[in-house]
Amino acid sequence: MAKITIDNQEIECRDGIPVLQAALEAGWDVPHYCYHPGLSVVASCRLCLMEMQLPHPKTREMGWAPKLFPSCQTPVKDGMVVRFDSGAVEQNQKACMEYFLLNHPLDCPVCDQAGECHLQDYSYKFGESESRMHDQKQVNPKKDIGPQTLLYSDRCVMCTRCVRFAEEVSGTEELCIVNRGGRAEIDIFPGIPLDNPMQGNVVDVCPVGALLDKDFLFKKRVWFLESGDSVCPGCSTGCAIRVDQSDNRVQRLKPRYNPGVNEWWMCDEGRFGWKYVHDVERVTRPRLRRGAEMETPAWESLGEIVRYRFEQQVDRHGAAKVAVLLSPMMACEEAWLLAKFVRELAPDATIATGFVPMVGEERCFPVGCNADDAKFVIRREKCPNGRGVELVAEHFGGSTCDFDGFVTKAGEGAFEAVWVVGGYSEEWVPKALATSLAKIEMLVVQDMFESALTGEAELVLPACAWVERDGSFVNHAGLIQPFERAINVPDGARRDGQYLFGLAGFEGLYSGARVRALMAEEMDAFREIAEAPRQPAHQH
Amino acid sequence: MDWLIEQLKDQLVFSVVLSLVVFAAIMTAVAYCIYFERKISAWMQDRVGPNRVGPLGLLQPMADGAKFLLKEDIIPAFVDKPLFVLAPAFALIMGLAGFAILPWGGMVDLDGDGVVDVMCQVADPGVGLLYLLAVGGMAVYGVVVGGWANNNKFAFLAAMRATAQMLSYEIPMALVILLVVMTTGQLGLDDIARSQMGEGNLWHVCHHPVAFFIMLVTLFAETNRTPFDMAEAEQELIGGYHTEYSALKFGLFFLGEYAHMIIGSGFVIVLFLGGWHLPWVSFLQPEATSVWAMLAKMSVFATKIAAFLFLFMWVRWTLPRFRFDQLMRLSWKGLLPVCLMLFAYVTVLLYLGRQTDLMWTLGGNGVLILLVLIVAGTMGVPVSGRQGNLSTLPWEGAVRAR
Amino acid sequence: MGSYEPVLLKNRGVEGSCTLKVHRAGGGYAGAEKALKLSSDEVIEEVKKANLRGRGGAGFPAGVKWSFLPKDREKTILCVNGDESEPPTFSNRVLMESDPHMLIEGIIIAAYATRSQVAYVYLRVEFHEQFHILQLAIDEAYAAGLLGKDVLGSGFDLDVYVHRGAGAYVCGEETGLIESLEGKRGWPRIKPPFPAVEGAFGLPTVVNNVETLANLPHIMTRGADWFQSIGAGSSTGPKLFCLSGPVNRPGCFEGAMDMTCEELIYGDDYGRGMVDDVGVKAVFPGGISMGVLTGDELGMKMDFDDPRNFGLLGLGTAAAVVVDVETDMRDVLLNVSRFYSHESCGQCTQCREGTSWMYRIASRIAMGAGRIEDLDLLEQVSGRMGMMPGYSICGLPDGAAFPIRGLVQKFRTEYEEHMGRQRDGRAEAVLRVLN
Amino acid sequence: MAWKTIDRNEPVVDAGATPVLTEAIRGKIESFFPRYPTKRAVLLPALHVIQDALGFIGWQAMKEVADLLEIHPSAVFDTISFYTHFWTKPRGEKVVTVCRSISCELLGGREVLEAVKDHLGIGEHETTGDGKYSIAVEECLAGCDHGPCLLVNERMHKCVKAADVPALLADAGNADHGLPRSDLFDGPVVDDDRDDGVIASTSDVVEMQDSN
Amino acid sequence: MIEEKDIINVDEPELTAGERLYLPQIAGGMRTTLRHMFKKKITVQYPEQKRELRTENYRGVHRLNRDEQGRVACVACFMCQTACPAHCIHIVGAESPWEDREKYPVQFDIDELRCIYCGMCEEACPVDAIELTPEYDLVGRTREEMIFDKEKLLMVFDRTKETKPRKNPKITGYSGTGCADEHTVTERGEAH
Repeated sequence: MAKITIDNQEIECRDGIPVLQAALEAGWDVPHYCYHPGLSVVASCRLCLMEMQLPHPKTREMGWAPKLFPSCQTPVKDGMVVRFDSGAVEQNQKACMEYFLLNHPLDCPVCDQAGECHLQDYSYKFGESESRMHDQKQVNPKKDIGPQTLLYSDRCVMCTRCVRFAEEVSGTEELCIVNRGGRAEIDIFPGIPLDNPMQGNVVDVCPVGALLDKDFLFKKRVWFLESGDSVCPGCSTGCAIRVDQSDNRVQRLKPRYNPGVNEWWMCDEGRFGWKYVHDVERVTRPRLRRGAEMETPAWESLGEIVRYRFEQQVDRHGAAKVAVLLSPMMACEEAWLLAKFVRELAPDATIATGFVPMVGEERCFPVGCNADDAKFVIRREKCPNGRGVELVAEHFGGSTCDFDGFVTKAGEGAFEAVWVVGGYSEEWVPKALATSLAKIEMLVVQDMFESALTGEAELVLPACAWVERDGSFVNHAGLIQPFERAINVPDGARRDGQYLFGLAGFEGLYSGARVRALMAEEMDAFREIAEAPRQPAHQH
Repeated sequence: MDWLIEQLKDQLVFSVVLSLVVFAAIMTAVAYCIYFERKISAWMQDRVGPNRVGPLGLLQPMADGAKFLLKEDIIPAFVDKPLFVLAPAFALIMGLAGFAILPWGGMVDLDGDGVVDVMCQVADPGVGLLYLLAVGGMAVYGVVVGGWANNNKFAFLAAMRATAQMLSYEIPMALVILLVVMTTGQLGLDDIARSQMGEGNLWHVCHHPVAFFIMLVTLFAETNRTPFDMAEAEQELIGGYHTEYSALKFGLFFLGEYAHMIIGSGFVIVLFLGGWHLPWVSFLQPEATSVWAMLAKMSVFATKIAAFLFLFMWVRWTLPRFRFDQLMRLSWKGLLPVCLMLFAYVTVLLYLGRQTDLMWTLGGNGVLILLVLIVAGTMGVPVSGRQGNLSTLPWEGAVRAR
Repeated sequence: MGSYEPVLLKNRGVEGSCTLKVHRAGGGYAGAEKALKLSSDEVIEEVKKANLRGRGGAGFPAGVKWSFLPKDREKTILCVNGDESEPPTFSNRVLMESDPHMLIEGIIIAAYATRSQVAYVYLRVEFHEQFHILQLAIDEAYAAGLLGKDVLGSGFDLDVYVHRGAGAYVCGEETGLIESLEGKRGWPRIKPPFPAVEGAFGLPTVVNNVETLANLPHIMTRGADWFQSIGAGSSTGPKLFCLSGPVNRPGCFEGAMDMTCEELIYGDDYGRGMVDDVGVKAVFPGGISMGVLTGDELGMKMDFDDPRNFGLLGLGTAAAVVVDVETDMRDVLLNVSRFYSHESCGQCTQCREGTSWMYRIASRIAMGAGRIEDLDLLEQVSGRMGMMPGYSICGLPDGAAFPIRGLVQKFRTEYEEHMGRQRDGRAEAVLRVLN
Repeated sequence: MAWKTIDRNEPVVDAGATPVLTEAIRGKIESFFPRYPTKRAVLLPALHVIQDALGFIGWQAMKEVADLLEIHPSAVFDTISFYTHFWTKPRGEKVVTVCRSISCELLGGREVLEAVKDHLGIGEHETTGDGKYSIAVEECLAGCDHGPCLLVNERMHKCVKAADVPALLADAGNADHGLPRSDLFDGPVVDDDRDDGVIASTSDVVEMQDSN
Repeated sequence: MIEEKDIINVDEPELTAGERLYLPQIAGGMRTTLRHMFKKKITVQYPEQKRELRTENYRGVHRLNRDEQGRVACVACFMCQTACPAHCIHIVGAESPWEDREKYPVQFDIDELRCIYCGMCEEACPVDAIELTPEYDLVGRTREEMIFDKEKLLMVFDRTKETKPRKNPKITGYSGTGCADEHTVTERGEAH
């Protein structure tokens, strides 16, 4: 830990980080564009300049150096004294903001970045209200640079974060700078569009509205968005994300800083992979078979019905004929509640872990690097909580099996009462499972979409999308990460956690934290995470 | 025609016909009272008032009536249904009952034969005054029952207010009426009216101006008119006793109020302003008994009532409402002592037989007014208005001293 | 100083001066041979002793620069900065045209001193003829065993490659040059790390100007004391001065750094006065980047220190351009500002936006649509750029700021006069048309 | 999108087109590899070689040189656009580069440029219809002592007067500087059949440069 | 925070004996009302007679302005919706079908019943697309009728084209949509 003095205040900071980073972490609002903690330092925007004390060349006395230093480029050194509150620094900030806005079109009203734009914020905080340039602005062209991205060169401040991202993080290098001086622009080589699997991040790193996401283009002004801190369910990496919603509809996902997991990034697969949440085909109501008729039971009566029917089966066939299939799309809490419920009814019940979709190979970034040096990995395991449900199954012990084992056993007719949990965005049921489960007496299917199994089920329960639930996922490395609910469940549905909470014999409202506290009493793994602090909000 | 006159010579027939005519007239008058109420309020506020329905808005009452009839009549679920229905009817009936004894035109000689055939009065019980007091006292039940039946705390408060108010003002009123009765020795209304006519007789207002004024005040209170309309204070009671009423029932309350005003005016006119009499006009003397004289007398009486109604409206659109404590204070601390003093004085006059001696009566009134002014001026106790000498609060002195 | 005997340009005008034969005849490669017999540290010491200050503009002592190299380095790269883009400088051109082998000899000495096995001569693309001359000389040197394996039998290997630029002023900045050498856009790098530690291809790198290197053979042969004897103070050694503009004898002259600007223009050995004897209105005495002198300030000494007393950035390349009294200073302002806005690399905000803004203002002033507040604006904008106050990565914006600020400050009355003669509202009208 | 955007997704290089970099050019470029520690560093020399051979560097040439140097085509685009020397559209046989440095301008450089423009009837960075001449401007040609000066291809013409321009341009040998060239650096044989239409789609670059 | 020194005690005025009786005051009041009965009436017979607006900046029904080419001038920036304290504006933005513009409103609804006519929307509008006209006779038979959609708002503009609503004229140099049509703003800037 180094001790440095900023504006007469002594702070402690990690060794080796730039002064800018130290100041930002200590709560200073230092304007900056080109600096991004996840990218190399170029010190070209010259907005974060500071004053620094240096020894006088002759007398060796410490004194304020006559020039300014870029704080992003200057590493902290123990005993360093710097300041951001001096007139020279503020004047530079003012001048810089004027320069940035010289050719900026001021089309904030139609710019999607407005509201989360650093040009706006800094201009407001550090700039002047009027530009002294009376000559015509230079208007750079707008470019369509990829299937997901638009580049508004006229709004660009040439921080080159996007170029550096493409070089250093995704390693795909599609972006480049063309021309020089005041005519410099960001561009791509025509015909080689920006379409790498991580390209969405360039929109995030862009501090202004130059790079925009076509998926979110004109969808919503950002100040109407409300956010929930969540975890991406796309793969087992478990990227920390922010779900931005408005009017109860997901509008976009953004990565959250998560050191050691996804850092500042997320992949496009996860970023745009939420569309199924608003699919009209979703199962939104419980459905109960009563004789030949299907009916929609009231949520209040559900517990009684389920309990009664399961008990019936236990009486008839014995507890060993009961099984539950825990999906890796479930949160740990939900899996725990369900397993608890089933084991209470039938102590010999089998707890199986669900289908884990595997697609392709692990993809490491920057492209071409190996897994150890990777700055970001898209995992082949396309579910968020495979490890989590395994943990739960291990905890309950007894008769457990994996998905393949479950399919085999089901084929052998080992079960008569089964609770199957799906929750996948795509079709997942193997034919063999569908045929073998069609024969059994009691089948409860908790899934998001209709499948071969829901047709056979005695009771179909809606599984909610992860943005509608809260709980925690355990990623590939065993890191337990809680996620918040961002939107409400569809009309008619109820949160999985809520009805499982009731079934497991608890009263009141389900909340992930509450169940985690209960789990922590039994499971060591959850003891630490139970009171997990929120990730500190990090600057872009 | 003759046949008709023959029939009318029977007092009963005449009374029936008269009551029908009066009823019709009163109902129309009541409707137009509302019209004029709105007109006058408009004029006083530099507006023109209703002018859309018919020429000068003259058909407005019809429109209002139609509206009252056609609007949805809601009986809220929580009300006391029988009473709820009964209350407006009660209010109107009690309002109208008083008309039975108003002397409209004195004796009438229908066929011009010099023999008086009938009295132009529906009924003339010897104790007319008592009847009137009784009916007037009943009128408050419309309000009280309505407020109660509403089953609504604001309406109930209104009813309570009305009760207390009625109670407080009946006493001064009764005392004032007693003055007149003592002066004339009569209880029949026609008799009282006639006692103010003829040689040497003056209108009672000349003898008892203070009593007349008190009568006016109590009349306002009895009819629930501003500044005594505590029972229907919109600001405090969201309407008052008729909060839950709508359509025709609400209309009946309206009618009742105006009927009450008319009868009250007639009452005061009979008691103090000589009824249908005007001095120095020959055919408005009791001796003139022709049909034409009757009609003239009726017109004069109606005109006097109209003037009173105007007074009602004029006051309403001029004065603000009393606070309830002020209202009580006025009655109990102001009117009642004055009335009692008057009563005592008139008793003395009666003993001396000088009850119609202008000098004595007016002199007494003058002394009384002087007394009141002295009391009000020196003791600092207002009979109405603000409570002056509230005891100072402990901290108040400290603040003022600073 | 008529007695000055040229050293660097001694072969100028000599028939076949570009050939090895002529160079050898004048005592060529003796310096290299002498140096190769010493240890590299001894060479550095000698150069330090001579106090050879960089001729590229900044005047940083070459020996000191070499001693910054890490001691435990394995490979070093020597870059020869022949990207002479500063208008109106052409001394390197003259040097290479007249005696390319002197440069090669200097390269050998410098490479030996810095233990570089490879030297890249970064040559600006506009030097077409000079490129061929130099390349032929290098071929000749290779053939003569002066380059390549085992230079002059000393066991020291050296490859010299010419790397041609492609038309970018900023590549004359040492880190910009390195970037350009690596095949990238010539964006100057942030320092630290300094090139001496981590330069081209991640290796310790030394960048020296052509003229600096051309001095090395003479320091080696004649010694540091001889070098110190020319000129005075800290400005010693032979120096090439360029003179251009409407003077009677424009050209490149060699001399000591003890003359005044006036001498350069009017001296018989130098400029020999103005064409038609018109007056001097202004002089950019050290290349346009260093700033401007008025006609009254010609007493400035052409050495490393005196220019600062006249509000100049430094001696620069000692290339003077004379502006005569008949010239409209608005055109000068336009030309200067256009140069910098065209050549700004676009990395740092203040320079990228500031230079183009100044150009826009200057063009408007040149169109006769200036406003008084534009002058203040120019001063402010030029005051908000440059490496010295810390606003930029490289020194280019300093070079943009000094001449423009100098022009506005020193010739303000002239600009104001022009603006005073403008029709009222012309500035606004022009702006309206432009916008 | 109805509003004006430049569609950068459209390929400008036909995947199946015959390579514009001939074996000779490639060989020449590859001969530079030993000179530098990285292949990317060969980019500038390679571009010089290509421009010498082809006259300009089109999209296809950029892509091919990127493949040759194992870098992303965008890096080539980036570098080319930074330097003013490279032409990304066909240029004339002779490129007249006029100096506009302050020295030349003080001595009448602007008039010379105007004269060249008038005489050829084209503007800066344009090519005459017959493909004979192109005009370029440079900030400084380092011929300040002989200003105004201009280059015709590699030959420097000094002390040019506006009146001399027609005669100068009419002179067939105006591009010949008569210097021998080094074998080490000499460009490969110039492909005379330059207009084979392989690199025609450079309109984008034209547009881009115009907009600047 | 109210300080002790800020408190002023107001004593009740002393009443005279006559005032305590209230009668003179009542008489005075009666006189006043009576006098007014015969005064000239100030009523305006509204639908038949219309009074001149006494203020220039009366804020009535909204309108959506058209540009020179007759297209809706709004750029769907949602500033009005954001500024609206009554939440009565509802916009759906989309990519515009025109070249010089990126965004336009496919739907633009104002609930005139919910609106409080504060004029914040026109203050917020960067392109002067939404304005409050001086039209005040705004009636409708249904609530739906009073939710003005884009067409209706444009119709209001067509009807009131000639009148220029007066409002706070300070517009800083916003260049329209960031596209070519800047002169419109200049003109407007000068018009005020």
